[in-house]
Amino acid sequence: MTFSLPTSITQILTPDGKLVGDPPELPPEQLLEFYRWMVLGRIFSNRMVALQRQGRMGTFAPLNGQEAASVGLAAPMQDGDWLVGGYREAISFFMRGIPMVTLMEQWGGYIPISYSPATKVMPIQVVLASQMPHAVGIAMAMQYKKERNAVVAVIGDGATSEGDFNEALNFAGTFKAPLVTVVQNNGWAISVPREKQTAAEYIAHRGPAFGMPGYVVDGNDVFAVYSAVEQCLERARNGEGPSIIEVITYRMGAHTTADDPTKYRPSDELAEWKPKDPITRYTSYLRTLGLLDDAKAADIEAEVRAELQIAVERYEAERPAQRVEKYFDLVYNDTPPQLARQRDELIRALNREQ
Amino acid sequence: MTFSLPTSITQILTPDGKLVGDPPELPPEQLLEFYRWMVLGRIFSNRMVALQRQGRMGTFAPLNGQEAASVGLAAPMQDGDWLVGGYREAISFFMRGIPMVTLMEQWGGYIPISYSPATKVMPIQVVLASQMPHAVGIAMAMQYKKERNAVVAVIGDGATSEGDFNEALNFAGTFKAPLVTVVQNNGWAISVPREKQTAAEYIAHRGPAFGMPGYVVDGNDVFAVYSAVEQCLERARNGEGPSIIEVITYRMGAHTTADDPTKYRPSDELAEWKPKDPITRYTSYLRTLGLLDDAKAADIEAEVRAELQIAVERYEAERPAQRVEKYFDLVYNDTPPQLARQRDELIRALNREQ
Amino acid sequence: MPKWTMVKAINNALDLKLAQDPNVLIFGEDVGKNGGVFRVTDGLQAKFGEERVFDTPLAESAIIGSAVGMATYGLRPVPEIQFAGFTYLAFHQIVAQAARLHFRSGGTIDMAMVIRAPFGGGVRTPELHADSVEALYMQAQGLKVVIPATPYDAKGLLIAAIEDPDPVLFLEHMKLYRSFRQEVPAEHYTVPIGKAAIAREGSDISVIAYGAMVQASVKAAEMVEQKLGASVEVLDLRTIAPLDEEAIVNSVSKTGRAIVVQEGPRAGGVAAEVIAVINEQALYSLYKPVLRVTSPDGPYPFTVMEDDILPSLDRIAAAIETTLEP
Amino acid sequence: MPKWTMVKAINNALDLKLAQDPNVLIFGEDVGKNGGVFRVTDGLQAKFGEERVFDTPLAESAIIGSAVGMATYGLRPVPEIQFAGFTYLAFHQIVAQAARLHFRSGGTIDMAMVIRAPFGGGVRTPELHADSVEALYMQAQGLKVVIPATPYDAKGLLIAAIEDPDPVLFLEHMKLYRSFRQEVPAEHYTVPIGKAAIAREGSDISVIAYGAMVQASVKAAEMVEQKLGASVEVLDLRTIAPLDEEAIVNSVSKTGRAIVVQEGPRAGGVAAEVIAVINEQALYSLYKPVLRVTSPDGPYPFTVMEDDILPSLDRIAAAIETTLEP
Ligand SMILES: Cc1ncc(C[n+]2csc(CCOP(=O)(O)OP(=O)(O)O)c2C)c(N)n1
Ligand SMILES: Cc1ncc(C[n+]2csc(CCOP(=O)(O)OP(=O)(O)O)c2C)c(N)n1
Ligand SMILES: [Mg+2]
Ligand SMILES: [Mg+2]
Repeated sequence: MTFSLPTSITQILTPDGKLVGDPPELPPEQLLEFYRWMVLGRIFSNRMVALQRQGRMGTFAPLNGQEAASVGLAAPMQDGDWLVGGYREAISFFMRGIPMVTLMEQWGGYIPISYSPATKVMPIQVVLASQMPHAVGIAMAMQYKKERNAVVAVIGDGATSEGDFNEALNFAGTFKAPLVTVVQNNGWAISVPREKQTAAEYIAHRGPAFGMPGYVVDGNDVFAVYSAVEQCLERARNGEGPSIIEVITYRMGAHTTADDPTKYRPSDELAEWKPKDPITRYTSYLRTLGLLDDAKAADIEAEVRAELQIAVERYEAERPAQRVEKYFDLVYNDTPPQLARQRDELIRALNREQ
Repeated sequence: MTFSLPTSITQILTPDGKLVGDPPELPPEQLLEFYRWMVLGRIFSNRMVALQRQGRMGTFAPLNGQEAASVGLAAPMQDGDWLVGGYREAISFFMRGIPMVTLMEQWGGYIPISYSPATKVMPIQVVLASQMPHAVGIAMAMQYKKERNAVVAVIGDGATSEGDFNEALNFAGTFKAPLVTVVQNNGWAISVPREKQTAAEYIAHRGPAFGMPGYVVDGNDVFAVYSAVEQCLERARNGEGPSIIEVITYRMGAHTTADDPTKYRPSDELAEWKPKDPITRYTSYLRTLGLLDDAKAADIEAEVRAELQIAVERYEAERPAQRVEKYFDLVYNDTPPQLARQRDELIRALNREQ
Repeated sequence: MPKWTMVKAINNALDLKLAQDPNVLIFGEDVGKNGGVFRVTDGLQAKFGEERVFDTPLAESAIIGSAVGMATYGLRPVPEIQFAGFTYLAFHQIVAQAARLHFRSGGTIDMAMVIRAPFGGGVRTPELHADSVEALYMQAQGLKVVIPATPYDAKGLLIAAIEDPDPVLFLEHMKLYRSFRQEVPAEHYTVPIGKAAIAREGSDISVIAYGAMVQASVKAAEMVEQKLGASVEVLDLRTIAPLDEEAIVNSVSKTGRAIVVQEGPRAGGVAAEVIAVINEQALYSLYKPVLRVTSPDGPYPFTVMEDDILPSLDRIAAAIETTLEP
Repeated sequence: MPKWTMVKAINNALDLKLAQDPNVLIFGEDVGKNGGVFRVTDGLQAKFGEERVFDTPLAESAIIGSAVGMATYGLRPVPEIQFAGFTYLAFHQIVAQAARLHFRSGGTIDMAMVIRAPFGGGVRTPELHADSVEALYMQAQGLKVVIPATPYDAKGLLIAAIEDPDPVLFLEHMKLYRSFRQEVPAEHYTVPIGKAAIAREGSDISVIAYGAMVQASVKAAEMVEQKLGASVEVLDLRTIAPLDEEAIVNSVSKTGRAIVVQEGPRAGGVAAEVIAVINEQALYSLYKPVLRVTSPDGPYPFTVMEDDILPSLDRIAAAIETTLEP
């Protein structure tokens, strides 16, 4: 069977908050939840950048601009589903149950102690595209266990040029693995624009090439992302195989706190994307619906800030006084004798140095 | 620009030797040359298998069934073009000027001394798909030097699942490198059938996914292969970028002399492909044209056998009495002191052992 | 007790574990109907079905990467890489993903998997098929590297590897696959990972080896014993990472002399680490430098030269004799 | 003479070679307009154009693989891998293609290329960015591995590497990029590949190091000299493969005592090979075992622990003192 190449970008909610398609049927509380997550994401991101500037946090990759995509890809997931994400997916991680403090620990350079298979979220790893075959393996395991679950894998536009991305898609297609791949096309891979990453018009064209459908949606439109991911998850659960969704969005900030986009990015580009901001348009929509007003928005923001503040305090106060012993416990399940000896020697030396 | 997905297999010469399309305009001598190369290829392949059985040759990968594809892909190449092939491309190698004895040396486990950049053929290497980025690099070098040349890269159906294949196509597309990729889809990757290699209907669907045209042609039809490759080479030379051609053919023999296809291959499959034999159909065509008759065919066969015989004799008689010294000269351009010491010690030890 | 080749012993270990543990899956290139290019997985797909034993597309990185995902999910994948030289294509997934996910996850995710791959010289394979890769993977902390030298050990070590919660690279020397038979119990047993074995006891010199070099060393030891009457010990490392340092130090402390025999090239090989261990923990026992018998520092050669390049009985024996000199 | 950081010295070497040789091309991720994530290639695209200095898609294997093709064609590619830990993704193209094509082609094709990559600990980078990879590539016969410790050497070694007909992996320690300045001639010069340098002369003990550990060793040497009055030599290996065995043996033969300082984990590291060389060629000069000061045998740690794990001045000094004991 041959799938056709997507030729346009699906949109449900326009930048000025108007519907041009059918939004997913969701109760008002959930619509507000989406809003809350987006706001939380942006506030979290800004706070992490501030912490980094103050020397209280390691290098961080801001997510500003990609909030709708992150919410839209995580929201339709169900209990048994797994999320295998990149480093810019904080919101999706939180929505799937990872505590804020875990990502603070991770970006802060601590052992991220609150990951576990029980959260059904793969720990962030930074090697581009390497997570993709993991996602396929998890999906194959679900299939083997005859469970009606699926995996959502997230990857950046730049990372799709890696061999592992393509090998993984081909595996997924061949084994009909229950996998939904979301490409967060934010226009840039550090300083390399999307046009220099591949000559194909859409990255989603990779879908048909590997025997699966490919879709392109407006990534700043939470409904478009949600609907596409929901349909693809359903397809995956029904044993109909994998699919790929390219979401077109924009990285509004720097690549990371170590990056200076003024070195390479045309200054008018940001101005062009500003009016397409995912939060602005969603806010307009909710206001039109009467679900949100200034007071409600202020409440939500205050609530989110309070939650974040607690996490920051926990990160800074409780953050494990990590002794290097813990390091040695993590290499193997049973520490081999030479490593135990190295541990003892090192600890003796460190004690001596103090 | 988006290229469309190929949906059918282009054929010019049917299995019973009838034209169903426009054959390339070629002089009779060249038509006969094609025949000669195909016959030479099959006889070479059979002889190599026989030599292997007699313990006079290493493991060999027979090419039977793929003669038309090999001739068709090499014939339209021009002087400055490079060939980057797989291990089953003996005919193309010979057509591009590699002596028969070179491949005998290589399969026989000797240093293949007659390769050189002057031949414009990359030495055979066996790691699947690894040659693809090399082909792209050569094409990029031609582009950088503003030369009107191109590269033909050849790869098997199985190898297209490797990351390197996909990374290379994406590079080629992005840089508009003058590259023509020919996928020799012979139905099998050792014991793994094409259907288990990818869920896409055609491997050539990878083309549009990487921003280049993809074509599917009958690989047992030398005209279809020739025409497709010629057009794509022209395109490449004109600076219009790369393309990919999937040629549908069949591996009539074992994967290599170390393989036993009866373990995994349905017995009726070979019977099905037998009537599609590339040499049979081309012979019928030439006979209809009046270019070939029994006497002429016998002459060509005798000539080819004589040529092969000379190569075998050269391989066996002259084949370098390879002393291990030569090994040490090949590691670096200048042998480092420890390697020189290792060489001297080893040679002393080997002399002692004699 | 049946007398089995190493191929049969490994096949039997896989068979037992497939039967015993539904989480064990075997996959790779040509491991299904074809039973592997060396017939190591012969009959397993027919017996356990395509869901348990299956062929994959040709993509080494995805083979290991998908195994990482399966292990994360609690399965015990046993992927095969058709030849160890092709693990280079999956290098990242092996050393930075499989080996480190336990670490990265703060110890919450186990990477119970066994990567099987044939390797080794002397059997006239093309480029890269024969590469000795163990010293590379010795540097992949979190990964264990096991190389059996006998059919008995192959079965017991493989079962132990599959039952290990940490990832194991299990390297099978092609020359040993069918070179000799040994009595192997048909039932389940394990040989401990991380423990060397004394392949031959002796008191005058320690010959430290692994893989196909164990047998060669034993033969060379016999030659030297006959010639000089010296008592030569041969230590079979069996696990390359983590090394059994205690066994190395015990043997050398006893004999005071040692050589290390390694099939791969010299620079940065396993022998160097063994010598560093001896230097650190048994230097004062040494009468003589520890010689290395290895291939030279070049790529695995064209097949016509491989017998010249590989450590020969004579070279091993000569090194033993030199080291025995007072 | 200008006083330059290592970043500036490398940038200048690239600039000179681009100007001098039209076959030199620089490419990789973010090396163009952005000038590299460490600004090593800053200004080069503006000066030499997009044809000479360009960004590629994100694909390490294709970056090296295409360089192999370019070198085959006679160009002198200087690809950058953004961090040495990501060379794992190009491992096969480096060790089995770039390093072996000269060999495979019977010596007819040269692989003149330089793969540049930053690495090294102590600068709070995420996972894999800091990995010490040199001991892996030490095993890639046909490849040369160079690690400069000073701005002067960085420029001279890089020019030598670009002019070398064989492939060179050129590893740049991130901590050294801007940690100090040194007088560096503005014109063309080379520092020979394969030759170690005495960073500090001494007669009582040899401290063998490379990369960022050279400076640390020099400081530790000063501490010990002040404390004990001992004369400590520091040898900077500069080239990891092929090792300058002569320089190692000469120094140790002179001093009779040695330690090896290495930033990466212990097992299978460069220090093991150095010790094996000493054992083979200078054992009888040794008064004491050669100690290794290294990171422990685990992955490069989370950043809050990196200073604990890396060899510290105190640990180096302590090892020198222990080895100096009679
Ligand atoms: C294999 C690999 N190569 C290079 C890098 C360095 N790097 C980190 S992020 C990045 C750009 C990624 O771009 P993209 O995939 O579009 O994701 P985005 O950052 O835009 O979300 C690069 C080159 C890396 N982490 N891994
Ligand atoms: C990277 C790599 N993996 C595995 C192999 C072993 N191997 C050699 S040929 C082959 C099958 C290749 O199939 P295909 O690409 O279709 O080419 P064909 O042999 O059919 O011409 C395999 C698995 C290899 N040489 N390289
Ligand atoms: Mg991006
Ligand atoms: Mg094939």
